Amino acid sequence: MNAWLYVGIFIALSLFFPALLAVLGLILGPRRPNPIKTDTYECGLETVGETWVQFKVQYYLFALVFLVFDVEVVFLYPWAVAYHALPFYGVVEGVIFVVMLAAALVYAWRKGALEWS
Amino acid sequence: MGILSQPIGVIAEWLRNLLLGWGLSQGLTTVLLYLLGGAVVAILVQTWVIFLIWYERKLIGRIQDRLGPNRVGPYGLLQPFADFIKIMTKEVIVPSGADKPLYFWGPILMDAGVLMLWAVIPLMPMVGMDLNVAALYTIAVGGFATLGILLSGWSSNNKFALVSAIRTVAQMVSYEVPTVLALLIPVLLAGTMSLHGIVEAQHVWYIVFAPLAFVIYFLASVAENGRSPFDLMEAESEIVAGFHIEYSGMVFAIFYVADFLHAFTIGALAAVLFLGGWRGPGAESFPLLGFVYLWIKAFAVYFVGVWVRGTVPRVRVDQLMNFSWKFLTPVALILLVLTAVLDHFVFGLGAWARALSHLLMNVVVAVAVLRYLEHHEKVRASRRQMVAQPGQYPVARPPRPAVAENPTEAAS
Amino acid sequence: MTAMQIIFLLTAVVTLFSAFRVVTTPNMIHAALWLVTTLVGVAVLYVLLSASFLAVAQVVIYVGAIAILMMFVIMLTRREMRDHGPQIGKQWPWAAVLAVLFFGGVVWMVQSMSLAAAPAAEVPQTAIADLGKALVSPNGFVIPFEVASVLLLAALIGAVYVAWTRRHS
Amino acid sequence: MIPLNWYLILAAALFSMGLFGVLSRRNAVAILMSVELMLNAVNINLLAFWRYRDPAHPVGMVFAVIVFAVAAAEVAVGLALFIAVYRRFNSVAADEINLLKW
Repeated sequence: MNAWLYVGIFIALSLFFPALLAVLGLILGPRRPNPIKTDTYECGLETVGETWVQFKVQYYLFALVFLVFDVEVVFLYPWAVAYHALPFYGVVEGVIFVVMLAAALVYAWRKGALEWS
Repeated sequence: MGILSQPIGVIAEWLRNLLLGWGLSQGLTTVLLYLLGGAVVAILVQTWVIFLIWYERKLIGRIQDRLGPNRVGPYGLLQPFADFIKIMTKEVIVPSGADKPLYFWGPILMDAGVLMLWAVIPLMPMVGMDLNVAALYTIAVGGFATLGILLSGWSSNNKFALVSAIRTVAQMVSYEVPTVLALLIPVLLAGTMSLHGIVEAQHVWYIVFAPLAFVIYFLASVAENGRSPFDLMEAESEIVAGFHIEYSGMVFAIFYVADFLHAFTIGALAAVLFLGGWRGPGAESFPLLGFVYLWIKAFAVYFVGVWVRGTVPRVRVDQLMNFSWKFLTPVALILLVLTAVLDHFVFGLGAWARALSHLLMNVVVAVAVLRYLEHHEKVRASRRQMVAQPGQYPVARPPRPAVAENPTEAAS
Repeated sequence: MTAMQIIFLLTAVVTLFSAFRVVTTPNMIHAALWLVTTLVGVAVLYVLLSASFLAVAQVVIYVGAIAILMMFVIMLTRREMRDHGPQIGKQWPWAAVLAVLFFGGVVWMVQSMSLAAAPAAEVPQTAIADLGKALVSPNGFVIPFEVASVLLLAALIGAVYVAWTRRHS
Repeated sequence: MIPLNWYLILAAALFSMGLFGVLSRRNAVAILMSVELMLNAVNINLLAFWRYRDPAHPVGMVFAVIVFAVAAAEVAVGLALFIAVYRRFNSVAADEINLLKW
């Protein structure tokens, strides 16, 4: 619990320091906005169209494969911690789990979801 | 307890007694001490960035046959201070149409996501908090940095920033997978997620046990940081300057600080996980020596990172993704399975016998992977030859028309 | 009122306020960010419950992966779904009544039960290793463990199949 | 110490908000977010009972971890469906996707 108290305090501090820098920048710097200056940068041209452009499905697929991997790997961490106390079939079960993970990778690979077209 | 063997412990004890003497309660004293300790660590690493900026500019300069900063102060040492003062007096231009609170949350989250890692890095023996899930914590706070990038790209109200942010996030999540898998190997070998525990378990450094895991961890972390050769997010010719294009002044400097700090933090984490952390001759009796060892090891890894940055040209975006998904991740998976099976049988042996058997396994895997890549390259070369001679059987498919790489294309 | 209770109440306020914003804010990206705040608040609750591993896993899975995925999809499906225009359906009063009724019912039920005021025992130091052992022990949860991996594999296959279309065919 | 019913009431409040969101939101992604709120409320309950009743055995933690997996699978498939639906209907508003409605 004490460890978490320290981590909590540290998290608050690590949010505080960059925020302090930003506030300092806002205070010490000049502040003279005008419409041309605050205009969106687009290589010197006027902005055309909506800013919130749409994206390829490709990005979603990468994030999706990542999500599945992330969740499965989180399952593996307690297994790794208990690893030395496990009998051999416990190890084998972990390996089966990893093989499932590999199967997911192979499927995404064969399907072409990992191609950047 | 002498001041030399327990410097931090002695100071903390003295401060605790002082505060208790003032009539503060036990709980409040603990909170104040933690606050003080945390502030010391945070300020130390943030200040260290000033040196890193000078060092990296100098080193990159020398790699590129330039002098690097050399005007302000001896060897240009005061250059970062001059830059800092200059950037302090610059205007923070918030673009029109920006989502203001999120615009500031972006850089703050990004810097905080790196700084938070220092809460669990064991700086020296018996100092620092022993969080029992520290290894996974290092992955968790990385999520905040990712979120910060997405926020700053989205809130800037700029197409290029948004395209770059999405790209960067896709890159970061892709490289998080091999990072997580490689991190699993030290956890498995040590049987604990506590970083203190991992350091203490390294009677033999884990780089001897698992050099491949170290390489995977290092490469994936560098790529996650988005440094050259993986700096697609800053590809000047495609997306002008990346997700932080609309940032200026001090707020931009926060991104800069976060980048350098991240590079060094990768070094520190790699040192803790694979290079024995504070371990070294005499570290147990003189904890401050352990701190020096850790710093030297972290700096060595950081040096290699800068070296790579100054030497290797930028990769293409499809190569970038393939490198993570089709090379690092499968190798990490194979390595994980083999490590798990092997360690079950050699755990009972002595530390060195265990380490050597793991090393042998790693070497075999590395040779096999290199052999496979060679073979793969040969097959591809022969395929290319077929394309070069049309009319012959079998006719390979014609080369694809080149797709122009520009943001509107990527965005469609 | 102990320090723990104060921390709990602060966390509860933050969590519930952000949950409220998740279901009411018209801007979808803001909703996703409020969701992140809620989930971090829940992670703090897990810490208070001494479930360190679950707290960290919560942040890794939800903040690091699920929230990012959601924001990607919000940006992907954006052309029609502007943030102006109603984001709450006309049926919202009924939904509110139902939610309040449900909450009242649960509170009434919880208050009528006699519940422990303090935990029965401390969490053992080896909780994470115990969890790991339970996940692969035949007397424990090996079937759910392996089924979870199959479920995730199936989810991946399904999701890739549904979302993926070949560009030029 | 914090009494158990504080956790239960907090979880109930979170669940009710999720319920409200599921029933009233128009955007399908927002509905999915509300479902996440409900799942988290369930997880709080599971862990609270684990902590107060039987912390020596990891049963409650196992349940919570399985809920994580289910939540991730649900998000993955749900969002993929929304992308497919969006491609077809150019909208992710739940009340406009009524082809199967009688």
